[in-house]
Amino acid sequence: MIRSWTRRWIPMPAQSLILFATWLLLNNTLAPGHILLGAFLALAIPLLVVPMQAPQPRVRSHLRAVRYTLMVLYDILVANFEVAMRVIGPMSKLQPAFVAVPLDIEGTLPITILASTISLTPGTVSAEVSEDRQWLYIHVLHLTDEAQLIAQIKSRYEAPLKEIFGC
Amino acid sequence: MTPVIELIICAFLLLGGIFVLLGSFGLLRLPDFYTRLHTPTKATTLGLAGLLIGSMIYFFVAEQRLVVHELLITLFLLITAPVSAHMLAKAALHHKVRALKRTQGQNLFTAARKRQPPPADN
Amino acid sequence: MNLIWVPLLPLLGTLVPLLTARTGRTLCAWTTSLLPALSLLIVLFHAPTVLSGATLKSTLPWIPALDLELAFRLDGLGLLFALLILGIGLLVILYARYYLSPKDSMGRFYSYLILFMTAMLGIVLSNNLIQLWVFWELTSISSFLLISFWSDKREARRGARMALTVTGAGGMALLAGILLIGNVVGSYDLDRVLASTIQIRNSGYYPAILVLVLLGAFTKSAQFPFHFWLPHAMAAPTPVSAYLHSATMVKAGIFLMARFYPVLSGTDMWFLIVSLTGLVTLLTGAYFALFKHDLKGLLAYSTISHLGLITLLLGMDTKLAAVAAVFHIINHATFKASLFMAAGIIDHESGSRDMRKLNGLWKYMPYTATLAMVAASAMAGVPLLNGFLSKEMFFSETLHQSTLGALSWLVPVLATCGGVFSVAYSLRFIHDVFFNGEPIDLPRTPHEPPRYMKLPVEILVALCLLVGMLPGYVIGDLLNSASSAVLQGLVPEYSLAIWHGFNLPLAMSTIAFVGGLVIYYNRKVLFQFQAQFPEADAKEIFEKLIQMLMAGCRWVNDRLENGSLQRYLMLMLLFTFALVVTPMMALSQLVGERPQLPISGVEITGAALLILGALATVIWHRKRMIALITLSIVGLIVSVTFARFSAPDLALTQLSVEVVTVILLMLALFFLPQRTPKESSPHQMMRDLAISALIGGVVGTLCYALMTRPLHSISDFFLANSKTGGGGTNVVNVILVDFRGFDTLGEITVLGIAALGIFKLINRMRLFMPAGDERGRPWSNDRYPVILATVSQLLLPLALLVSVYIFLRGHNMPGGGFIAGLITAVAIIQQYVANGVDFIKERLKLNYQWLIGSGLLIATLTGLGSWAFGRPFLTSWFDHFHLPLVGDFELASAMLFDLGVYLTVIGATLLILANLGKLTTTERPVLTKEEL
Amino acid sequence: MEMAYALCVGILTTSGIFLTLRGRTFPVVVGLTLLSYAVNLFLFASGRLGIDDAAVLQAEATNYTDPLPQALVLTAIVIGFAMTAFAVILAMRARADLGNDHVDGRLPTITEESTAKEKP
Amino acid sequence: MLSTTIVIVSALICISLIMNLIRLLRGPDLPDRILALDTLYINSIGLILLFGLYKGSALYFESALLIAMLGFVSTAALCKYLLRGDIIE
Amino acid sequence: MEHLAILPILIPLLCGVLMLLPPISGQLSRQRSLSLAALGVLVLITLRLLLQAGSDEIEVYVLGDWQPPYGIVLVADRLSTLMLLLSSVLGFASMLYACAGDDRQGAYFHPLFMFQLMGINGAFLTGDIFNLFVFFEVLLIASYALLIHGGGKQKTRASVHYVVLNLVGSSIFLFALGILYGTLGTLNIADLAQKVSQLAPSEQAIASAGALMLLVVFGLKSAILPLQFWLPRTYSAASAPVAALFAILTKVGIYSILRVFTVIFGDDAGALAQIATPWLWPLAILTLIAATIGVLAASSLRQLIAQLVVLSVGTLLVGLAMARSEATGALLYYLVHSTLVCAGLFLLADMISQQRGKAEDRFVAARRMCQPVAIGIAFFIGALAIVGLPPFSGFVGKALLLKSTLLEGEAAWVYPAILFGGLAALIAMSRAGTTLFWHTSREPDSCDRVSRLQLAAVFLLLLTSPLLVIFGGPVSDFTYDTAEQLHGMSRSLHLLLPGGGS
Ligand code: NA
Ligand code: NA
Repeated sequence: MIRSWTRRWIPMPAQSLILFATWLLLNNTLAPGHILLGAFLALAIPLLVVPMQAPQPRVRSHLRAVRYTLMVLYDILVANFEVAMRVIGPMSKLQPAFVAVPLDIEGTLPITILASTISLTPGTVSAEVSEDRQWLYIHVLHLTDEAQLIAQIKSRYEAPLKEIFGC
Repeated sequence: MTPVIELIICAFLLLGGIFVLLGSFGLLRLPDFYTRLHTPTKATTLGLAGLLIGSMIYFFVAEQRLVVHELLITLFLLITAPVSAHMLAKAALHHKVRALKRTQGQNLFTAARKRQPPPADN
Repeated sequence: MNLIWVPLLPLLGTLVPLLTARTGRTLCAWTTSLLPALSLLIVLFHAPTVLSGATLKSTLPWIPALDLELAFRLDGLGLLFALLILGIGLLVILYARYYLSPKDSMGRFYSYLILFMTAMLGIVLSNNLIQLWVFWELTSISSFLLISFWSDKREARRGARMALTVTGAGGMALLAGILLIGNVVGSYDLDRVLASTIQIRNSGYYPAILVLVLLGAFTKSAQFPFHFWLPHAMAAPTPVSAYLHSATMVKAGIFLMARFYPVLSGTDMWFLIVSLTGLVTLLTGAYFALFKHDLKGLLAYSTISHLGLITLLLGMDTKLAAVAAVFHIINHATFKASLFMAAGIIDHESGSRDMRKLNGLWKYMPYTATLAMVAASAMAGVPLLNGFLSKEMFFSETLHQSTLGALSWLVPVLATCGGVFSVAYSLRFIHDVFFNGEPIDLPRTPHEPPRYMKLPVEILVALCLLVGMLPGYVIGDLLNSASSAVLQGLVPEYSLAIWHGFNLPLAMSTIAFVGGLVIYYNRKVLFQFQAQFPEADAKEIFEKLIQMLMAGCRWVNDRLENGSLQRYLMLMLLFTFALVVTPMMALSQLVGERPQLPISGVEITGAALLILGALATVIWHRKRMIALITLSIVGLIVSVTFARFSAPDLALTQLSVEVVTVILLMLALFFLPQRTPKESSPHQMMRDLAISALIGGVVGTLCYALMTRPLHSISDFFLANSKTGGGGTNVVNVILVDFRGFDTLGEITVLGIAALGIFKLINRMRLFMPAGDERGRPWSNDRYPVILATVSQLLLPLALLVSVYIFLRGHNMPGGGFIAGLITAVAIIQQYVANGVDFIKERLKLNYQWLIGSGLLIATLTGLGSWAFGRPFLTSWFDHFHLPLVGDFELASAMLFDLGVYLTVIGATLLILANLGKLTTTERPVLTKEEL
Repeated sequence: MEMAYALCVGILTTSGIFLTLRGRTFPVVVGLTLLSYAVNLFLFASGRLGIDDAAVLQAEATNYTDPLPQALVLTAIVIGFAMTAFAVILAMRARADLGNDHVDGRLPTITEESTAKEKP
Repeated sequence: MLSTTIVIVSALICISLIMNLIRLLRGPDLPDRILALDTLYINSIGLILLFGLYKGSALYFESALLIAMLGFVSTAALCKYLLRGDIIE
Repeated sequence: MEHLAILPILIPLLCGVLMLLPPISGQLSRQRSLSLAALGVLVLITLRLLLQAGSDEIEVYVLGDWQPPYGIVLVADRLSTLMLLLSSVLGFASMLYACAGDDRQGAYFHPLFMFQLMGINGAFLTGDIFNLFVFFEVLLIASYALLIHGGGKQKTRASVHYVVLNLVGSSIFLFALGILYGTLGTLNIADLAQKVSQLAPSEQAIASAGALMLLVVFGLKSAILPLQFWLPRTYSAASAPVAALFAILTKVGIYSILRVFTVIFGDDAGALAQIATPWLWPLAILTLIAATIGVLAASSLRQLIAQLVVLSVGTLLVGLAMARSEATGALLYYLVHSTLVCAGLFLLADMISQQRGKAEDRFVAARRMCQPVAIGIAFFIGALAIVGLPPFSGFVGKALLLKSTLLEGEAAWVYPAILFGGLAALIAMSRAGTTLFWHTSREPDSCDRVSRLQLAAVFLLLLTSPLLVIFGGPVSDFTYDTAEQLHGMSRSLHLLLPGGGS
């Protein structure tokens, strides 16, 4: 009963939370008026846009999600230093490569997050997803060991994502 | 504003600036489209993050209140940059943009373009 | 009885035949003549007064700015003409009753005829020159209608057009002449003009006035070289010819000369032009009349000749000549009208007007023949008939000429020659038609016409006889009074006696008779002689000339208006340059005294990017996609520039508009060729570049000159009142929604209209759908890339939140309804791009048209709200409130207005893009070779 | 600075007009867009340039950028957008109706010379 | 120190912008140019932020945010154009 | 009643907006009723405004209660109200015609028509130069949309030219406004007039460049010589009621020239006084010559009428060039006349082409019209009026204009140009009439009678012509007083600046 009511009126709780936070961020304030307004918008906007959202798996473990985010942020930092080195370094030593990564996770959102993560992290850019969504093609700036790279992606990113979304 | 804080701000700004520069430098220097795709998505994003954090601290100090909305831009860029890169890569694949000769796994190109699984021998 | 009724009654009378046409032909004729008859009665009622030397006047105000009054005068000249117009007019009405066939629309005919009568009366009774001109042109128009009465005949149409063109041209000249007179005299009042002889003659414009007025008169009166239209006007029904082309309209020119005689004559120029024109016309008319095989053609040329005679008389420098002219006007009207009517009877009863077929009609219609012969004798100037008297006077006046100096003896000689031919063609009219053997295959067997068809002829012929025998009694007073009106003073002594003894004029008449007989007797030789010359048909020549004129104009026009936008644009730009360059030359000091800003590396970089971006767009404009990308740089840098120069609102707006524009351009580019073919030659390129550089140079220079000068503007007011009066600290936004909210209302209306217009354009558009890109690559099959789709969905709420944020802060900080609207629109467009039209269509039930409508409605109603408080449209209201928990906040009507802006922008943008998207989705073809 | 700014405006105008003088709809629209950038910059500059001016009312600020031209430019941008949008779609419509994208709706009679050039 | 840093960083970003432009003009392929444009967008965010810092004004934040948002939309649309021709279908 | 002055803008706006919303948006019959009702009311309101202005009272409507020169004002003086009445009568007749079926040939006809009128009325009313730009754009964008109403290649082709030229024109307009604001620092027309005479010499040159740019812009709208080439094709392509309404678009240009170059750069503008005059003279004469050629070159009735519009523009320009109160009075009379008559003729041309089958309005033999009498009478009136022959209004207008021409220096150019133009029109019109009505190849096989509504619309417009002659006295008095007021305005600017000015 309560659950269905919540579903009806707070269809996207996570987004609502993000929106609420964003509103306060945007306005740089904790004034009561803005908290009210922010809350209102955080509830109203999802109601407006919910029809335009494809159904997505729910986040099962919020804690893991936060951990995953922090890890990715750290990787981004590292990735950038690495790429920076390659840019300055000699071009002739560059060993770019195309790699096909088999995917185990399902659902557009998890795949999207995985692909984005890969793009943001060391020397890889996700270039294409196969039509059956079983393969992710990535371009690697400097490939030393393909199998290791694939294994690393799967263990470091895909596995946690599977846990977060439970799929 | 204490010199230490100023120093921190400057450090962030400089770091940001350098990364932005490196990103663009890579864009100019790297040998093919696919390699060039790496730098803007990463270095530039980080560079901007540096600038944004620097600016955040500055306003925090200057206006004596927490000005965090620069975080939004960072967040936004983090979400969109990989998507842009992905779309560009798709477009490049579709346009059969040549990769550097020594790129490994070029046999995947056709499959990737057609969004098929990789050929069996891979 | 007010004079105004004289033309007014016939004017009303134009409606009568239209109403009574169905009641039967006779009744129609009778009712039609009723009002003109009343008019005639009024004229007759006034006649004694006028004949006694008075001039009647009547004036009503009309258009003071034009000095145009409804002013009528009845003097001797007017009386004479009014009598002719009304008298002969009534006879023509009677005659036409029998002439017209049942097929012809009698109502229309009479209506035109009466209209013409009104016009003529207007001319002769006008006491205001502009009014005179008005009626003058009306005669041309009604004559056009009458000539083209049988409009299914080609010659009727052509003849009418020719008459209208020639007399119309004359009318234009006359108007110019009249305006000049008015300018010189300071009035169009005929009384004042007639009293300003000295002023006009001494003014430098006299030659122009004279030429222009005479052009009007000569064209109307078919004087050489404008005579050619008259014979072709004979395509009209014969009653019309009798009335217009002999008795009245062609006399309008003569009337005009007579009217202006006191003012314009008396100079060498007048005498020379008028008398020579008259003389030439007299001779050519008489000569050509002889050779016409068409009965009406003969009469037409004879008319030309007689009009020449009258003109010649008016061009002579004796007062008696003027009297003779007036006299001949009367005589010619009577005999020529009766002749035309007789010709009409012959045509009507025998079915032909060709004198080579018409022979020996005496046997068939002796009575008509007698009448015609009397009239023709009058025309030839046979004694005891009116023609003789005026011709004698004419001959006598030719002897007193000195205008041509030593060559003045030529005038009587040539006049006699004219007389000779006049006798000859009159003889031919009599002999060739009524005698000269038997008729040759006539369509009908001729017989006498109905009784009342002859009556008008009888009356006119009787007049010829009466005037011829008892001139003093019948016509003396009228002639005297008319002549005195022409001369505006004392009429010289003259005698209207039939017998003046044996004198030189009589000898000239005798020569004319004998000569005429001789010539007619030897006509075969003369006809053969004339046959050597190819007959130049004036109508053909005229038509050809007009055709050539039109073809020439078409040629020029096609060159000028060649349908090339590039040409038009170039002209516009060069014109702009030409206009602007003159003041620019006067700008001695380019740099003003305002201190300039220092320039730093950032700005140099910005400028470099902008310039390179623009140049790249130009250089790569043929590769359209690249041009689009380089265009984006320019757009981006422009918005950064705005940001740099402390205009964040502009930066935001420019940025969002730029992105939407690029998206639109991409949508369009899909259906357009991907490349521009190379069409311009290097020469053209250089030319275009030069023009653009000229304009660009001018604009840049002006910009620089402006920026380096100090400015004192009204802006301080906005800065001072924005917070206190408009309730916002973002002055730009307060200007937009408050100080100049009306502009904004217009601006969003433009946006809404553009969307509607674009909807119309998209509607039923048939597009070329390329199946692959410019290099023939087929499109990717990935319609909605999954990652893009997912992220776009995720971002939508965030984007909406941002737009709300931008909207709410607009009044105090950069932002506002427009930018917020564009952000929302872009966010939704992004959904269209990423997820497709169908996806959105299913999920977003938003009627964009209603959105536009309600946006505009909200904005307008906000403006209207101030009426409730007795304030003008768009007066704003704002206040600060405090609520517990919420705290301080401001409410302003401007926000409501901004909401209207917001909704309109979303509605308009999406109406455009979504419809464009929808259209293409449904019609994507499988694969065609088109446009690869 | 003013010199550089004016130079930019001049070059934008030149580029815009040059493209507007091309014979095909797409370059014309691109040219009009460039021209409208030039117009907006020009109109903005009529309030004179200022770098360190305040954009919104502030207690401590003394110098403000002239707000009126900004408001005018905003209006001009919006109107320009509407007009460009119409022109773009009209270009499509013209292509659809007339079968080519020439601004005159008909292809110019191409001389031998230019076709020869076009082939390679 | 801060102002010097700002000047230096501005210079760095300007150099970046010029490099972006060079890539954009050089291409060689359309994706290269779009990539360069995208980078140009993002780098100009940096420039705008520096304006804000330099003037000590937070008013430029929205411009930066908007460039980030719209730059993405524009890049996505351009890529879709290369892929499908029709960006809204 | 205090808000009367803004109603000519608000009524079309509100009606247009309501037509986009339910319950009116879906139903054509409701749109028609609303349109006609609104236009009827508009005629009454503008008439009332005209009568008010006739008492020499200039009404200044201060929008948003922001006193001029800071806020935007509407100025309802004699000139603007005259133009307003003209536009509403024209609008009413065109709408009447459209309601017979032309409005069904495409979407949004009624709202667009309303917005078009709003733009036109706004341009006439506004006392602010930038607001004038905005209303120009409103009327332009509406005209673009209306031009394509009904579809077809001709319209598309004409639109491309019309739109591109006007877009460049709008750019020039904005350059000019930038210059004017950049030198004079204000936008209110009266305030501009006040400041222009105090301009420093170094800024005079810049300001006059801006002023002359405005001449280009207005010249483009009013189709003066090197800028008129778009007109014939555009007007002859437009659907009849649209073309009829467009008859006033050129007059908006003329009006603007009149307003700007009489009030701002008029006699009292110091060094910038009458800066347009030296240009207007040759342009007027050349426009007349070009139009004369065009008139003789036309091969269809619509083309001919379009060229006659240009001819009338040339005639009006002559009046502008004289830049005297008397000439302006004449010009205004001619303007009223030519607008109504040209509009009527455009409608008439449509009826004629409807009835002549495939030949449409081209000057070739075709089947006989099935209602030659009614249409013929209308044609006769229209032709005489436009050619400038009595008894219809054209002659009064031309004669007034010629009468106000000075003999020294002016008449030698003006007389021949105008009179030859009239003669050419006479030749062309008589050919047109005889060919269209009388040169028939066969009887009509079926009769598509024009509706009464259409006939009523045509006669409503064309019968104004004799009325303008019969009431020529009061009408010309009004236009002469209007001219007087206009030319005196730069000396009584305080009337337009109730706030006192700056
Ligand atoms: Na589409
Ligand atoms: Na022409």
